[in-house]
Amino acid sequence: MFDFLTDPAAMGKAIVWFAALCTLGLYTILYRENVVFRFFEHIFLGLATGYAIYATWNDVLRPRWWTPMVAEGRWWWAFALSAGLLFYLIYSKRYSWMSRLIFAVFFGFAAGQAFQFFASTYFPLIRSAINNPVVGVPVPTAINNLLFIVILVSVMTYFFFSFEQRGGVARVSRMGRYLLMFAFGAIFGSTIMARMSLLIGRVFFLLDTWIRQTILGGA
Amino acid sequence: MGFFDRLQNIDRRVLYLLLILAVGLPLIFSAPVPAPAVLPPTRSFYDTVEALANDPVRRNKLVILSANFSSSTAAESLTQTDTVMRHLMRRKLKFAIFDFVDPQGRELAQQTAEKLQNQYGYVYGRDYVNWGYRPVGAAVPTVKAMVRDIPAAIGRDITNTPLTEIPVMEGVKGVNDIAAVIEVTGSASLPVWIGYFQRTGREPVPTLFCTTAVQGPEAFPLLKSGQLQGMLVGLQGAAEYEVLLKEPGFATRGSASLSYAHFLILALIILGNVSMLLSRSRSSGSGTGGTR
Amino acid sequence: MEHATWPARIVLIVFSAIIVAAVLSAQRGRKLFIRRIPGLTAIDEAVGRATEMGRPILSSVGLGGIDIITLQALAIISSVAQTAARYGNRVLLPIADPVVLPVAEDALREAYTAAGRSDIFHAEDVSFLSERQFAYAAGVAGIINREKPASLFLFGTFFAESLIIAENGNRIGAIQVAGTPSTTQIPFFIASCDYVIIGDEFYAATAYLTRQPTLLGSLVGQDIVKGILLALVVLGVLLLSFGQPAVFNFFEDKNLALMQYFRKMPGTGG
Amino acid sequence: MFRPVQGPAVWGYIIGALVASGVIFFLLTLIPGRFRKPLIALITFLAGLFYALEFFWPTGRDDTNFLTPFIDPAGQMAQVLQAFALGLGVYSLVSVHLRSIARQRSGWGFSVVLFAALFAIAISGLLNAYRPNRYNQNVFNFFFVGGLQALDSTMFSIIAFYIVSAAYRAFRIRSVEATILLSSAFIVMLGQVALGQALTNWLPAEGFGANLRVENIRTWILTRVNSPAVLAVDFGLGMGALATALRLWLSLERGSYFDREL
Repeated sequence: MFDFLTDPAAMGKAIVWFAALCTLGLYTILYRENVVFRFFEHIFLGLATGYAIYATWNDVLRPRWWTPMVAEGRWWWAFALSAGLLFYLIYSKRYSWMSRLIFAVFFGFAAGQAFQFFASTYFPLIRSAINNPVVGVPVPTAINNLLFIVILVSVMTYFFFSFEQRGGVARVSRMGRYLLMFAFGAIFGSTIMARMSLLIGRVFFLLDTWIRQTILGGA
Repeated sequence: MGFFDRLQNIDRRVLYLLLILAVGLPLIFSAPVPAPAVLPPTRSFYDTVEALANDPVRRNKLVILSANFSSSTAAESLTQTDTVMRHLMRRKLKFAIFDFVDPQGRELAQQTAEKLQNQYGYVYGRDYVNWGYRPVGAAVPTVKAMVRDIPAAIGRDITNTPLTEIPVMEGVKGVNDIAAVIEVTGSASLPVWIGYFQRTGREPVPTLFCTTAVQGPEAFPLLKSGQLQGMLVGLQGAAEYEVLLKEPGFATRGSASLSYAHFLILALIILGNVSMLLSRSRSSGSGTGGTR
Repeated sequence: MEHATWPARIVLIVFSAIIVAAVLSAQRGRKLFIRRIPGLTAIDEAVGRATEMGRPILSSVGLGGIDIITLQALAIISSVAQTAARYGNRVLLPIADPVVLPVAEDALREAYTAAGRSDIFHAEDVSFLSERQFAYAAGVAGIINREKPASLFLFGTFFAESLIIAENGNRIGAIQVAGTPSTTQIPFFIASCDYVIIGDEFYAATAYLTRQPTLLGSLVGQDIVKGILLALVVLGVLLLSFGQPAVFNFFEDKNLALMQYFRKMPGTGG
Repeated sequence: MFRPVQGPAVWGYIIGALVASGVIFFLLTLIPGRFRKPLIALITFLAGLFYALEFFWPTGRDDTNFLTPFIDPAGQMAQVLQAFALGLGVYSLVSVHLRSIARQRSGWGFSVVLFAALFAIAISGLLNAYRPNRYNQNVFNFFFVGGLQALDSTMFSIIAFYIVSAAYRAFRIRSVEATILLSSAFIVMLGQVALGQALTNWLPAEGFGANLRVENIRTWILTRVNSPAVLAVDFGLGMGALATALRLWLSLERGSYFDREL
């Protein structure tokens, strides 16, 4: 009865059909909210959580915790379970403060790592920002470099908060805001390409993989 | 409501329909578009891989292919993975798939490798390995640990085999045995490599970036500062790479749809503005005022 | 760098000391000034409109885990909720991170209690949807279309789902106020929302709204550090222009060698 | 003490460790309220100090210091602990939808659908991991490739539609800011697709005229105008992140979450 489950061709078709229905089901929201969308929305929420359970066990807990603890005899990993259970005390009125202990470890880790992150990330950026000499280079380069500094200074000026911005500072700051808008426009334009690529991927799936190959049986 | 007012406020469902046509029709009827111009970040990506393959020492090291994406950006990320992996395989560079953003990444990259391996004579374990997925919350500690001891930091591959028993991992200990990092991502995962791995060895590890078009603009400062040696931006970047490899694939095909979709938006913007200006001049002429 | 170099130690220690000193002095009661962020008035306007229309308010703190951005976003949402509670209005808050959920539920309950309306607070208005980005987006889009909120407040860490949420909000005609430090999403909020708080302003907005000395002090410290950084960059450029690379070399970096290596390689196209 | 144990004896040790944890838990419950916050602050500080010291402490010739060997175990511990947190989300999702089914609230059928999907993919995934065969692989792929991957990429691609309506509506020359936004977006869009690039490919590919090619104008905008602006925002956010880290590390943070009585 379940023979089709081991037949790669039949299974391939089933997967394509399911994927096509999921795709069209979600797209119906573009027309308006409806029962079909709501159905697939809940399938989506369920699959997402179910998959997270599977992947967390298979990729993390099994190889990094269970196997070392049970098969390799590193019994002290049992303490990790107890520590992990502290998270759940957040739902207890009486012991919820203990969940802060485990949050504290993660807050602390994140804070401690910030120094290395800052140095590794911003030192090269600062250096490259300085590497814009405006004298002793060809004129077009000098203009570009000057522009770089002017933009950097004006945008950063916009983001000073601890004093009232008046007069010349206000003018630089307003220019900074305009330059920001220019940059945001560029980001918007670039992003259009990204989103269109994804849509092309989906439409290609519907037209080629689903309609042409699976329904029409074309090669 | 006048004609121009209506052109200013086209129902969004009409826009959506036009978009489907602009994207779909070129896929059905292969519409002619010129080949894309290869931009400098793409070229230096290609040149860096070539340089690695031509270097007698570096070509024997391992490339980390960091598949930090999910199927949601597959149209961009997977196409990039496909074309870059072809290049690695063509130049016989060994690589390890790794992933700390979404477990789908290592799965999708693995599928791509299995699809391509026969064509290029690659064998799992001998020429490439898949280290699997580690949760994003642990990414930084894991990558920091990899600097000194990759087999210990990663432990086992996706088949639950210890890395020390996998042939391709022979002689691979830490950061100094890594030829390059290729980060394929749709999220903000690149800083992990830049911040905690790239400059921890005897010499810096070349880092190549396959990113979605969204994140492209943000990464340009990193090219200038030398933290990135090359970058593919979005589907268009993959199409440019296909031009360099002379192997047209999905990216080249999608390039036409990309062009028409862009022109649709440009046309709509012009239409919206022109009709706004026209209806404005009308209504001020008729004396009703109050235009917005 | 795997370990600190001397310049890194100096810069990090000086910067850290300035920020900590500013925070401590603010906590000891030093009065600090923060300029007003345009767009904050919009918050009251949007709450007021929801009340007039008798429809709920929908807010989101984005996809971030329990970090400072999310906690600051929650502080803004609680202040929105307090105003809303005074008018007897509901605030819906779908959540993406499981760890944020109990914290958010608490924050809203407190806000309603503070306004004296704990009777109209429903714990289920703060609900977990999914950790997965687009499952969350699909869930929020569904809620927006079913509940038809009159205003949306989107504060926190956002990624691509920003536009899915904001366009669905725009379609049902809601007033939308957004604020995020995620640079790539700001353009989309600008296109779809009525008021947007940009980048760094996000930190300033919380400080301005909550008037917490810690945040005000930190903001002043950040301003000083940013000023120093800007001065260093400008000084560095000037010195470099006149052949003096002292500041430039201070921010030494192994990458330069790497760039030169690849320039010399054959076939790299110069 | 911390040596691997072989054979079934390991279970004895594991149970022992769990019992020890229970004792530690009991000791924690004895801590009076006023010592709780300092304890949490201390743990935060120590956890942060580990990474901070490892970074700042001078290193020997092999570029390591006395803390470097502990980086790897810390990494593994972080991975495992983070994984345990997933249950929080599962718990809240399950409880909300179980309640909706139990009370037969409107739309409770959708909650049933949600559970079916959740169990289907989790069970088939685990089956496939422990008993890999073609049958299990196919069932898992059905839900993973056919379902989750398709839904994920569809929801992401839906943004393409929204971006069109947003651009059409927002890109009007109404104000200075909107006009600036529009013009840079317009040029970038033209320069990034082959058809747009074709508009100026009659210009020379080299020399001064090449600067006016639309793809080069786009690159110029992205590298020379966009990058310093983004860099400026980044510098601000970077200082904010450093300040945030310091406030957290030293437990200087105040506000409702941090001020609450414990």
